[in-house]
Amino acid sequence: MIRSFGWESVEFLIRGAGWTLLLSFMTFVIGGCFALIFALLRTLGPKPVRLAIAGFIQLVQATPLLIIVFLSFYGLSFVGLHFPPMVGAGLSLAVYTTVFLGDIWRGCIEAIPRQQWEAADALALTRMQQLRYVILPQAFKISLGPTVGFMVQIVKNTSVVALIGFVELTRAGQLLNNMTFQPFHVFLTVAAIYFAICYPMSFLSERLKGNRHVRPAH
Amino acid sequence: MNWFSKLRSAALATTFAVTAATLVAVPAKAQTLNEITEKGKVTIGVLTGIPPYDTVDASGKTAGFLVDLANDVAKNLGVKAEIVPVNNASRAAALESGRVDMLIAHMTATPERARTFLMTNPYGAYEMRFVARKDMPLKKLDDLAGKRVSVPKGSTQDAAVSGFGIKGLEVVRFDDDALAMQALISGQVDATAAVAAVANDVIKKSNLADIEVKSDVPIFTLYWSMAVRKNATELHHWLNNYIYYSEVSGSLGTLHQKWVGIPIPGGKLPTF
Amino acid sequence: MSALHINEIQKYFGALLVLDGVSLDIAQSEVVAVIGRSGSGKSTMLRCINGLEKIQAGSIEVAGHRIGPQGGDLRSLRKEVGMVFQSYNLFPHLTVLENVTLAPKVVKGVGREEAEAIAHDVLRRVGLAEKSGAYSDELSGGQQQRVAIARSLAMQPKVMLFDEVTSALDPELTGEVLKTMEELADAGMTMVLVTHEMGFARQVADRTVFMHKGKVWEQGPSEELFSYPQTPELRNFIAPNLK
Amino acid sequence: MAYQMNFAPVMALAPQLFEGAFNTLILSGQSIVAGIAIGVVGAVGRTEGPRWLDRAIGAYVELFRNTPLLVQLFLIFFGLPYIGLRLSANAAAIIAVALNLGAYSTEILRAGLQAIPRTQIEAGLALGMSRLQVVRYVVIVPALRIIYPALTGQLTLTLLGSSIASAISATELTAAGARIESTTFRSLETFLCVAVIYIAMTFTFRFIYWLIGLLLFRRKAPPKPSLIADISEISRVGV
Repeated sequence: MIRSFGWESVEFLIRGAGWTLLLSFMTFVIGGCFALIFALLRTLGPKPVRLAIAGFIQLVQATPLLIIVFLSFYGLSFVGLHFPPMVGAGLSLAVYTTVFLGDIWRGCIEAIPRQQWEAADALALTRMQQLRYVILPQAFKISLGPTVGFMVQIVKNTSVVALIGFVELTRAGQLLNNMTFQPFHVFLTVAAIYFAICYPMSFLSERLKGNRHVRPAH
Repeated sequence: MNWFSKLRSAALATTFAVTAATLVAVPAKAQTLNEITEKGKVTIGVLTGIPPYDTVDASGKTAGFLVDLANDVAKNLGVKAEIVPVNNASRAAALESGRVDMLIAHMTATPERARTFLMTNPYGAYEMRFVARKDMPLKKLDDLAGKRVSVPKGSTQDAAVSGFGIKGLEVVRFDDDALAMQALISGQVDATAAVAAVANDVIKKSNLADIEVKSDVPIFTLYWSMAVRKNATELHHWLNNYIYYSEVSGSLGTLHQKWVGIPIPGGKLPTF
Repeated sequence: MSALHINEIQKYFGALLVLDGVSLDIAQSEVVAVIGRSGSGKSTMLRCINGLEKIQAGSIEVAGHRIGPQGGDLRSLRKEVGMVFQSYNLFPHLTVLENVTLAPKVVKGVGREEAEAIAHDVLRRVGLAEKSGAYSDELSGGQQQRVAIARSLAMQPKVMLFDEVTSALDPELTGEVLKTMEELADAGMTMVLVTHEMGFARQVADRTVFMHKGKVWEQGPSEELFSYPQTPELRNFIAPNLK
Repeated sequence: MAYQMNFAPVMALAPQLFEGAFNTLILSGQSIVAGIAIGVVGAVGRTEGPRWLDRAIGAYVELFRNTPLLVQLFLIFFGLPYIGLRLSANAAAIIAVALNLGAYSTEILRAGLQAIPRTQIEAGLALGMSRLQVVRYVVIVPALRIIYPALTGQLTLTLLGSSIASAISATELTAAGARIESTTFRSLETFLCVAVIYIAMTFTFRFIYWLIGLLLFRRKAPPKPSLIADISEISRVGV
């Protein structure tokens, strides 16, 4: 058992960071799939669908993540769906990821000038072909920077699942502090680990912004 | 230009996996002993993160009084235990929503809470005491007038300290016991209302020479109950029976002694 | 037999009537220039021809396909009607070669080698054979517009529509694009071009159509129309251009 | 078994929720004023100041944007006393949220400053305006217009992000919710109520931002009320 802050503590925190990364990855993958569907439906879907999705996004974006995670995690249980904590945590965070990433990607799709659709249309491409060969590849390139930037938010925000009993980096820090009562050491180390994960992504995100061959519409 | 179909199949696979997980994950909520036996396991929400009642090792594995107790409950039910760590903020939701079948989570049975859950006879107790710096005089409650006192949010300490009606006393609430204690150690508050065993453990392990548990102002002894959902009356009865038997057989006391280092405070456990 | 037959079409933008019963008949291999002030409906008419805009009344028959107010089989129509835009609209994430081969491959299902052979052929025709590996932001405006023309040509269309294709270009770059178009006209392509280049219309188009207030106001063989405008509106329109 | 909702025990304690909501407004209001002030200083420092200042502010921005607010809060509240700086829970929460917002708003405001073309500034100077006048009459409104969606989005995130402060202080809305939940054990009902109050506050603010935008930019179509309208600003927003 850990008594004071030392090498063993760092090891404990790094293990927590591993869970943070795994959870972030899961969240990104699940949320990303739904976000793509949301983004496409919101730009191309029938009007009632577009409105419903827009409304849902507005509601979720107006609620603190802590509450979203709480309601979606236990909400699933209330309707009789039970998941292992990892999956449950991933799904709850995916709700948040879906609405934000969906909005980001919708922005990227809408940033492609209307004339690109027209030009592809005039070349007799079907709607799906236009999307697949002309719009999405360009939107994808524009979205790289913001997407990686948003992944930083995901990593940082996984800390709220401590609420539902999942021990990731922040919760590991809290537990460690409960044992050692050396908050300065503990949380400084926690912050350093987050920074080590997030800063390279932030840097990459900035780099990816000035992408060649694609310019968003103004 | 293969990526599009890859993406499509990835999306499909995820949808499929999520659906599959949904279908697999359904049977969890058990209400009767039969249901638990059929399921072959009982899911128990256990409060974690409060030494010395429990510890976490470097790999993140939890062990402690409540975990051992939960495992013993499962053993006596003749099924496997699935331990779900909960905290103050999530324990009620975990039980209410059916994520867990019961809670062993340091909960005091208040009439208000008992309107929502069935609370069992107590399986343990804690002595609540004020903890403060050695140089702070604390002989009677009124010595706390104008002081800042930290408590775990929504705990019975919270209710008690807020209810004393001491003039000018400011109650500062934190997420859990450890943060409330932390606030005292780092000097943000003048005192904390804490579980005596927890406070003594912290003082000993962290060599906090200038802090002590004030023994002149005993606040009270509060008992902990397990909780089950309203309609799980059979399980509730069984748990009362279990608690009675483990107390008289001595196994409960042994377990408490092993982790906390003292007998269960307050002598014989009450029943209701 | 006419290659393009427009019959009494009407087009509204909201409550605004922008095409007010336009009819036009264009023969095989004919080159028709459409002129008029901005807002006269000339670009809208062109966009109606390949279904980028819906019409509310009348009908259009082009290359054997029919569009009415209910729409029509736009997909197969567009396979045979090429369109070039004012703002080029090249796909910036694709190379010149990929821009040109995309539609043949995806729409017609032509194999890669064959599509590339076609692409090299049309790129040679627009004088850009050596630029096939470039991206659009590495080309001048004139070059981009010629690639756009090649991109349409690669679909081997029966009719080509040009929507003010030189308006966004610097004067010194319009020449190369006009030359390409002239070569196309000489090769017998049926072409409809909305243009501000009066000189070019007069010289290359077999016929010129003057549109005004959503109607075909006046039309005739180019030389005749420009030399002897009948209506005061056309006279007013071309007068400053002739200086 | 269908779950039976019972809001009565929560409703009995509703005044606590409203008090919490009020405290959330106070807490985030103070943090926003301080955070925007930091952002203005940071943005001007980064664009106009010497290279070392740009570097220093850049380091601050990256440190705060790449670590979670909760950890920042813990460090400020529990860590600073170890170097002799002791803060009350509310003060620590305001400072943490303000520093966090300051980092994000520095970048947002900087983007606004950089988005104004040099030619606009030169045109102002050529008309004989002073540098300050150029900023006042030429730069501010268009710059604000460009970043308005990102900035208001960030303010909304700040309002919502202040819920993190519930970990150390007990006065804002999420904390009030947690207390009620602990007393009544009606968790779903409590947090649904909390969510509704947050949503109501957020929508009210969005409406106010929209009105301000309308007045400020005198346009029929003000910037979209969506959190993220301009994709080039997306990755600058967060908590």
